[in-house]
Amino acid sequence: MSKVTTMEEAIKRHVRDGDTVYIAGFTHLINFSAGHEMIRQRKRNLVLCRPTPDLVFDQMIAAGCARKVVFSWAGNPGVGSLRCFRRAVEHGIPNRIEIEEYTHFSMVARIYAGALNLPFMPLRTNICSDLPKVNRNIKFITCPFTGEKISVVPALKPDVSIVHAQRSDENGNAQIWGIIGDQREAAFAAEKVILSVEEIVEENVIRRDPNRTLIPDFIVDSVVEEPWAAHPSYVQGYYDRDNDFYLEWDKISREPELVEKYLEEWVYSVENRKEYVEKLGAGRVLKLLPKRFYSLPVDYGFYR
Amino acid sequence: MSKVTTMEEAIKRHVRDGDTVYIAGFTHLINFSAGHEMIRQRKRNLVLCRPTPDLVFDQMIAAGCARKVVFSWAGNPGVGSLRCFRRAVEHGIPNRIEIEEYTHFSMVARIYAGALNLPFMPLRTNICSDLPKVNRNIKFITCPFTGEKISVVPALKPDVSIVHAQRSDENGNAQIWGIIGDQREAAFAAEKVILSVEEIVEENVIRRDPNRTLIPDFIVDSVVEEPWAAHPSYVQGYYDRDNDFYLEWDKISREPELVEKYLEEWVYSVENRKEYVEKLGAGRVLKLLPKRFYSLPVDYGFYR
Amino acid sequence: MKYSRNELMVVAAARELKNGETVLVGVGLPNLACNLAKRIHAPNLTMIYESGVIGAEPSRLPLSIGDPCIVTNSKSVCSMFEVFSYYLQSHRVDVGFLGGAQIDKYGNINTTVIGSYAAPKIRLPGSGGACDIAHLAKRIIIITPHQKRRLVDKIDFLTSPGVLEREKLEVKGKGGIKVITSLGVLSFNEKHGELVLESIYPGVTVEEIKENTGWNLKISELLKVTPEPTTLELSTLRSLDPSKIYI
Amino acid sequence: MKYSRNELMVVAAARELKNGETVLVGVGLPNLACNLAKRIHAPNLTMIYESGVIGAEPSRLPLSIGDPCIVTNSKSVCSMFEVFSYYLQSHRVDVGFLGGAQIDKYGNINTTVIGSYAAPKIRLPGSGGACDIAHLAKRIIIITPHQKRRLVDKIDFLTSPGVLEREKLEVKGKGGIKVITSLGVLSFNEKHGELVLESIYPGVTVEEIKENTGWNLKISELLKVTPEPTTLELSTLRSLDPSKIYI
Repeated sequence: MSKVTTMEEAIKRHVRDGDTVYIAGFTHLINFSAGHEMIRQRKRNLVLCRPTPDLVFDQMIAAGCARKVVFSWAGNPGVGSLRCFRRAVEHGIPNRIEIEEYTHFSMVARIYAGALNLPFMPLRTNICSDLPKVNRNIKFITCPFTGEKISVVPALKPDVSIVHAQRSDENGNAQIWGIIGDQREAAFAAEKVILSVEEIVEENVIRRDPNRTLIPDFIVDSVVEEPWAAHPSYVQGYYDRDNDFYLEWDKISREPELVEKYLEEWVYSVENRKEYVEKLGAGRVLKLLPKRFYSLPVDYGFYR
Repeated sequence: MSKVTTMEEAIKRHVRDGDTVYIAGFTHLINFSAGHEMIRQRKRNLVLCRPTPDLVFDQMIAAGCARKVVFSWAGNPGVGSLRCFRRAVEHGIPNRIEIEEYTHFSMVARIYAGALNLPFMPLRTNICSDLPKVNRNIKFITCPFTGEKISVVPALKPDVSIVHAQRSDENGNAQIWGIIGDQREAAFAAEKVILSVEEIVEENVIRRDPNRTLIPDFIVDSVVEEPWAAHPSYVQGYYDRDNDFYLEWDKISREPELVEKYLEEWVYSVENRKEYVEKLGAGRVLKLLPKRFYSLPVDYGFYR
Repeated sequence: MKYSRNELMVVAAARELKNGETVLVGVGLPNLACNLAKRIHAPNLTMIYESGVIGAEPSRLPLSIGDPCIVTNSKSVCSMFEVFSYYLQSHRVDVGFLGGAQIDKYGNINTTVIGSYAAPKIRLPGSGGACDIAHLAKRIIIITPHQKRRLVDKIDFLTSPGVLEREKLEVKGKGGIKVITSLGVLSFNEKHGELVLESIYPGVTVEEIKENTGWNLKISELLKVTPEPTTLELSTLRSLDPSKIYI
Repeated sequence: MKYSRNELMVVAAARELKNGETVLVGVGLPNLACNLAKRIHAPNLTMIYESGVIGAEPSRLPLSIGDPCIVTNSKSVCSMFEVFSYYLQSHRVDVGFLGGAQIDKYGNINTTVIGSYAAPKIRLPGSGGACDIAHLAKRIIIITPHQKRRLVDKIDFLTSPGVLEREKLEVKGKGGIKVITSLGVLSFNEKHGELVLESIYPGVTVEEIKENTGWNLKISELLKVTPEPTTLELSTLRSLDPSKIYI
């Protein structure tokens, strides 16, 4: 049975209200398409996890999907404040959300531990900070070899992880280049994995460069061919970050009415990502295309 | 000042008697050239570390370089017994050696912890085994989150690590494909790093595919352009494992006299790797070349 | 078609593998068993090597678990630490193959030393990944020649845990170990609390098996005769090892 | 050539970087400082981004620490966990850049919350990598506008440790923190046990600085006037940010 499906179907099948959902991507390959689909399907009471909530979680929080956010840096990257997140934390609008907060290293160590099926990861941070005072999940142990004090954080095992990659085959063997971020850990740590890709390619393309495959097929539950899934974030070699939108969101997100209007126009009234890209228009899309810049092939050798 | 030097010079400069030396490579990219150079320079009292001692340590043990071996599987891979190692362990020939023994996972977790500057790594093995009884470095702790018992092993931080890669630039930005093994961890864990490569390439070749670079220049101390450094092991895309030699060693290593003769002929009487390859002869060398099998280029995009 | 007992041993091992499973392959007989299963009834078997290769499709018979032929045309390659942690430790390996110099009635394995550890009679290669696999793979298949010196009452050193020890672990290994020998198949029996003879190769007698086992081997009430290799199984197996290196 | 205080702030930060060092770059002013240093006196500065990019040579001014322009033509890319563990945790980062909403006389930084944590007046973005960098980089450079509300007597929340806290850590941070403001440079003084004014920008008075500092700032006995930017520094800096986004 083929794993290839639509984003609508994948979200419907794998994401239940109340789930712990991890959308991977450090600035790069952020799956806005999946975020919008969860908003459209009015998913509720989600525990949303990523190091940087970014605009994707800001929008989901504004749409009332979240009951809790697990994160390490909640800002609009390169722009400023994450206003819907702040409104929820400071004023409970549209609903109160719980927060669970870490340093970047601690947050990625948690998802790493989840991926490796370790109950915890040790790491050399958190010792001189108030963060452990407000987050009981940040603990300290004594190294049994050196006697030194070291921080530990527990594994994070999402119910669903949503990752995006440049390409995969139909079974979900995914190749990623550029900033890897937390895509691989997110996939390995989760119960269910939704993978979307810019392009589905022949298995043969993947097998010609196995060292580039970060996610193997048998841990992937659904594969969605979803070009421009990451907009306004970006995909290395495919399109640039739409920085104008990040700036625009800074204005939109100041006013709940403007946010509502944005969600109505760009999420609820839009059927899927294809329609969203159509709505962006050719001019905006073309402006975001980089020039080609290819790697050189390497020789794996054929051995008889 | 250029880091590019000869293997002779690199070993002379970085390896002192008594050092803890790690030669990286799981079946692939094993640096026999460095091993032979240490034998030629009559290094003594070394603590030799690798998961699989393989023939390279078997030869170094026979030559009297080792006072201790840290390992997880001491065999002739795909062939059978590692006879010089056994002779030293069972009969103290040519000298008694101490052994410190782990499972594969524990051994690579140790060098991984060293690379990450962690004092220990937790891992889910060793619980039901006699190994912890004979190795005090395998300990158990209680997870502060789940209460479960989990094994821990201490970091391994070699004085010198010796790694081999397909290619690097003159500064030592190294790219590896095929079996990665422990090359990266070995480099990051060590005080000093000797990198040898099949080819030194222009920095530009490296920069066209940064995701392929596993070892960055600033952790490398010496760069040696040493084609066929891994023979009789192999280099993906460059040459095959010389299995005939692995079989031959099984015979040679049965008799100390034959080993002595081998070392005399192929190590002591040979000035460097170039002479060694010349001695192998064109026929043997050509037989080991694979057919070409190239990866496809990927597009990183040029962003303005 | 005539066949050897070693051939049936590989065929019996191949039959244990299910389509869609992930299997941590060893070199030699396990590699033959996996490739055979893949060609006969389990085309979607994912072969993983502890060297870090995932989804290998070797173009020739690999001579070691790090043979370059397993890399070319594979689905993914990762580091050695990664294959043990991302794959094995996270229970993403359904079946692990093991062998051993000594195996007892619980499937406990010794690959470390014959004699005492401090003053060994024979120093064996050691655990390698075996202890890790026995802790973390969901099922274990042990392939071994059926010899009294291998199937022993008491092993000299516990390298890798068997069924009873595995029960204490997260994987819950009860019944998760089968021993495929050159004479028959042993599997865990709840009632007896140990490995019992479950299936016997055509032409082999229970007496012959008992004589070649180092403990008083229990026989299953439902003892079967292992079905002979089919022509397809046999011809496929022989095509996999044309130079008869392993069979 | 005329210059702004912000321009001198970037130039002063650039001068702190030595050739051959590795620096964990932030977006904005730190990025400008690093690129300036690289072009003037530190051609072998290795720029590392917490997004996992090593040895970046950005073709344009990066708009975030994950901008695609820092990847293309870089030396190496790794995962986020790897950059924090292989590089930062293993003390392979010589210099880390930080900023903050509140900074005290020891270089302790708050980027988490103004007011109480449970009921915040202003919820700030949080630590991100800052707490980790403050624990693990060998030296810290803080770039900040010199304002009374930022340079405070008491921070509301300790996100990232300063000089005294760092002393307890493996990195031994004593003296390892400099604060480069829009008016001058503060550095740790052993005698006073806190950050003191070490250098003052041309045209700025000590009174102006004291008025804009939230504690009774001590002045170094060896107070210097920061040398003006050279023509080369200034023209290079301006070419790095032609649209004047940051300066």
